[in-house]
Amino acid sequence: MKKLMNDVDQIVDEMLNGMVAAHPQALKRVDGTTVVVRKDAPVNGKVGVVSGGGSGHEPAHGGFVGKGMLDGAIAGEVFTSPTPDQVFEAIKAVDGGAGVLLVIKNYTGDVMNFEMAGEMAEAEGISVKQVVVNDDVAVEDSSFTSGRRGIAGTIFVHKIAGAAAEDGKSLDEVQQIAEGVIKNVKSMGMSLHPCTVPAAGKPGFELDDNEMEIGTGIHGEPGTERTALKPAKEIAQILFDKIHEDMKLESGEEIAVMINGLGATPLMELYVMNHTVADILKQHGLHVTETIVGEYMTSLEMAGASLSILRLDETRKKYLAAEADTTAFKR
Amino acid sequence: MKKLMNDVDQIVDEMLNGMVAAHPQALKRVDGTTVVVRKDAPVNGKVGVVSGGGSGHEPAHGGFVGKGMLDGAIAGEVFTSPTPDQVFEAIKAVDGGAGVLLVIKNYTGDVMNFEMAGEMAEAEGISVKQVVVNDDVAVEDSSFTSGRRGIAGTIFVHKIAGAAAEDGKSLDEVQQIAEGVIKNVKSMGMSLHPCTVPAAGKPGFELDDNEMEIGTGIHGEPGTERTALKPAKEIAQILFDKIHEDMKLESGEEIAVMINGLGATPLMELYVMNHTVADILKQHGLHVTETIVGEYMTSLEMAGASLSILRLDETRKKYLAAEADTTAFKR
Amino acid sequence: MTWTAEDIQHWLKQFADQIHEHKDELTDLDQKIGDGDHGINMARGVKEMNKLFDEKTFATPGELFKAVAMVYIGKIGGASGPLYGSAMMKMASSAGTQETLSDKELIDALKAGKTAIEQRGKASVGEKTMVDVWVPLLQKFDGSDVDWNAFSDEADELKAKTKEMHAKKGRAAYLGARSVGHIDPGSASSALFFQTLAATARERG
Amino acid sequence: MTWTAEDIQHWLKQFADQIHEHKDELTDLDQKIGDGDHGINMARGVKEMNKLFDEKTFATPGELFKAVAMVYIGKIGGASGPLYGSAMMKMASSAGTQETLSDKELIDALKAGKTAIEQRGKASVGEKTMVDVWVPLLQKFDGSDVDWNAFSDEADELKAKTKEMHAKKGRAAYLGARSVGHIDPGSASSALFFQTLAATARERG
Ligand SMILES: Nc1ncnc2c1ncn2[C@@H]1O[C@H](COP(=O)(O)OP(=O)(O)O)[C@@H](O)[C@H]1O
Ligand SMILES: Nc1ncnc2c1ncn2[C@@H]1O[C@H](COP(=O)(O)OP(=O)(O)O)[C@@H](O)[C@H]1O
Ligand SMILES: [Mg+2]
Ligand SMILES: [Mg+2]
Ligand SMILES: [Mg+2]
Ligand SMILES: [Mg+2]
Repeated sequence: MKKLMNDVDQIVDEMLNGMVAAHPQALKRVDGTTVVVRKDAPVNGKVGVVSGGGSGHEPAHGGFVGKGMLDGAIAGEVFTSPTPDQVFEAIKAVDGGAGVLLVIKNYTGDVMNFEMAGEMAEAEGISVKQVVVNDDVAVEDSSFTSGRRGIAGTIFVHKIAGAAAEDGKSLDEVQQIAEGVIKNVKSMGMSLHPCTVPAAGKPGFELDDNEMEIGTGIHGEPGTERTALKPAKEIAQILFDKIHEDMKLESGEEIAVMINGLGATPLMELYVMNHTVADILKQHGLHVTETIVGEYMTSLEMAGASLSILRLDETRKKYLAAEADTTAFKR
Repeated sequence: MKKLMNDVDQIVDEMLNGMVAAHPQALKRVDGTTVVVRKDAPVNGKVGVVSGGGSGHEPAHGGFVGKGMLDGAIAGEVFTSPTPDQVFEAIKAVDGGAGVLLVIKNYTGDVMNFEMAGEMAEAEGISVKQVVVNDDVAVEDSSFTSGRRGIAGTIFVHKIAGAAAEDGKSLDEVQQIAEGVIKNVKSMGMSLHPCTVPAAGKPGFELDDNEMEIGTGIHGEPGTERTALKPAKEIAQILFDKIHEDMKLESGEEIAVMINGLGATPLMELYVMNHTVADILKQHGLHVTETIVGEYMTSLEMAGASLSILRLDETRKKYLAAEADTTAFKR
Repeated sequence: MTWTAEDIQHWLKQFADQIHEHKDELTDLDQKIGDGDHGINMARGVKEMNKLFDEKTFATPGELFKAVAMVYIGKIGGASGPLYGSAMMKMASSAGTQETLSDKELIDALKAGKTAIEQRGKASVGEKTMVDVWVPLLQKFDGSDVDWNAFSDEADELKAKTKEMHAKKGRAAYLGARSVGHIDPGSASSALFFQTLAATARERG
Repeated sequence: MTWTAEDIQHWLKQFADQIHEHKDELTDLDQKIGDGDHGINMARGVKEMNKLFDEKTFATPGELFKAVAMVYIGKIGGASGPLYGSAMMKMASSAGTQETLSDKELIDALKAGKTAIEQRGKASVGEKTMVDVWVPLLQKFDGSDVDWNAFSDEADELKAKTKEMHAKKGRAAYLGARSVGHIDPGSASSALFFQTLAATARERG
């Protein structure tokens, strides 16, 4: 395992220190926690928007803390949901009296831990609502399972819910807008190289030089299928087809697109992917209002990418374009 | 070789298409070239700032094209300086009548090709000045050699020269300010994993699991020294010491810092590095006015990082903080 | 036997030892069908529990369970933290303020814990989660006259049975059919939980 | 011999063949002490040159050199593009409008090219660049009664000599002492340039 790190056990703490040291005007840590909040938190009278999850997804989630996006982010151990007490600390730190929305990615651990935190906060008289993001179409959507994972599409939820909160919407309204994003965003990922959880010390799986995984999540896990390495065109088509099958996009619709790198993918490759994706979208007569290309929801040093498509309406379009001033996402 | 790509020979062209497709409001390609310019180029009466080099350094250089930074960027083949005709096209496309500054990284190829382009432009009556960035202290500074390489410190030149040009400074003034940055910025890099030039198909060198390269450039080349893998603290100290030896930083000085990832380094690790670097800088009594952490000047999918330190004065401080609206760098 | 807080502490210390011993194995299992952190998570939790035991002594099993619950909830994280934590919390309620527990009362507490896991995790038997150890095991042994050897063997068998299951809950569910052929990591740690309990009973009973 | 534009084209086509044949080898050399693109760069340039030859015929060597210079400058990129390109450009000036060149006149043109390389690259002999082939080779052979076998052997030896040099110019200089022990890639392509020239002379002379 080759990483720029010191002590495995301190990696999350040192990362958070390094983040706050780099952006002292924008961010602060809540003492004794793994919570990062806006420097001006809590913002009086504004709905607080909080997200988080295991570490290893940087810039998610601390990178999206700032005006117009998240008020606070909780970092768990690498790929491990943060505990309820930490989430509770974040809720308390950002509550400006208008309640707090929790944006949870749909993993059993995250859902349970955030829910328990919400219960703690409600017990102290803070209004808390939650939304659970489940954009990953690689996973079967079934009422018999815990359902689909939350992956890169979550960034759209942060952006749009955050802008709605900044715009003075009420907790119920922000929740409803966030739900609207969740219903209309789908993603799918693939990987070329696995990653190594620092404390585990070895990669989560092995791939041959001519293999790739399709339907990969963001926790270094294998995908839903292993196939031969294919050109970007074919990969983009596989990802798009699966998303399209679910969303049934229609010619003339307005969408936003994200090509997200998983942590070790050069921007050159992400732009090549976008070139290919843009072609496919054009063929389908889709109007792309906004394209986001970069590493936003990563999986340590995994190589690969995900495609996310968000169907727009006036509200989502407006809040997606609204100002955001965070360290990893600026509009 | 595992990359998200289609045809090796088309990789630069497809990347540029994907970049412009993602940011149609901000960027445009000059037809039939590998040049990307601001959508509103040429800006009348403003000094044009142009940079570029081989591809594979993304977001450099196209990602820094926009208000307050570069007016145009030329992309060569991967790790290969662009040819004079391409540079000339960029100069013509951004010249708004006030002349054009070329920001060249100090590589024999880049210097020769940009110089030839400058000669072509002067022959057509366009005033062209150039600056050559040579911030890499890993390489000996000697009048008997072609001198030091230009690496991540170049971003500071783009930012500050771009802001000065936006502020209405003359070509001579912008050049002088850029020279001031160059004299006061030093960098040093290291790598954990090599990278593969697409057309070459195999990595530039091999490293064992317990080895790293110190003094690596940004072209996938080996560093100046191979050592055993060390903790982030020791790596940061090595990089800092070498820079300090050259710059002779004094307690109380104001500096800006960049922790730059080489392409496949997770942001988590860059923040851990920054945590460690911030400690060292504090010990030396240095005032860090601005810290930039992320992947700005990369080397395909190389893993590793570089540290850059810029000594500030009032001019540099002002222009570093000034507005910039590019796809990869916003202020 | 009659379980004092000290007996229970002895059991949970053995559980901690076993977690540490099998840490890599649990993580390996989780790398196969999850995200490769289960051994790491559990080890973090029991390490913190051991610290607690070094600092504090407990008058009743209930008090002990509650303190351990807080440590598990606050330190393990992931899915297993809230599950083991909620189980311990409900075990504390079930144990109440009694100074000792009979085998039957301890098994009743574990049954309350089992219900907590089912409620938190919303998983049923056959979905390849720790529920596949907890539920059938505590169905089979109702606490009157427990054969601890059989108890221990059953826990082991139930764990082994998860290997052929197709996961429907937890991260392994994302793998679909590819989850078949690997033991569920949470079931493996749960087997250690029950086996160290049985060992303590045999040793001290 | 007397060199027509067609003879020169024949030479440069052979050069192109050799570049293609040694493409990976040149790139490997550049991976060792540079950035691993020299074979790729040269191959791109000579491929474009061959296209030019397919489309156009040239009346004079000077006209041909000039067209090739433009292709090299516009297609090779990196350090080698401007160097080979500038050399060809100066060879064109030296050849002027003459319909044919004697051996002496061709060697004079190459000397002009050599000077262009020295001026553009600002490198001297011993700094581990293509200058280490061009300069001593064209010093030794002044064009009167050239022994083309010796010419070819000398180019090869000069290339080989760069192996032990400590680079002072070009990318290899960044490696310092680590550059010793590897042949300079630009010297290797230059050796092919001169060896195909010699081969053409032997074949047609
Ligand atoms: N819904 C659920 N109900 C019961 N147990 C579950 C559920 N989801 C996961 N588990 C258990 O948790 C274990 C994984 O724990 P761990 O790896 O620590 O957390 P995470 O899955 O969040 O990484 C699984 O092996 C499984 O036994
Ligand atoms: N200053 C120089 N003068 C002469 N030749 C040089 C100089 N710098 C580099 N070269 C030659 O160019 C070769 C490298 O060419 P190439 O790999 O195509 O370009 P780059 O170094 O830009 O990647 C070197 O092997 C060397 O022979
Ligand atoms: Mg986990
Ligand atoms: Mg090159
Ligand atoms: Mg796990
Ligand atoms: Mg080269």
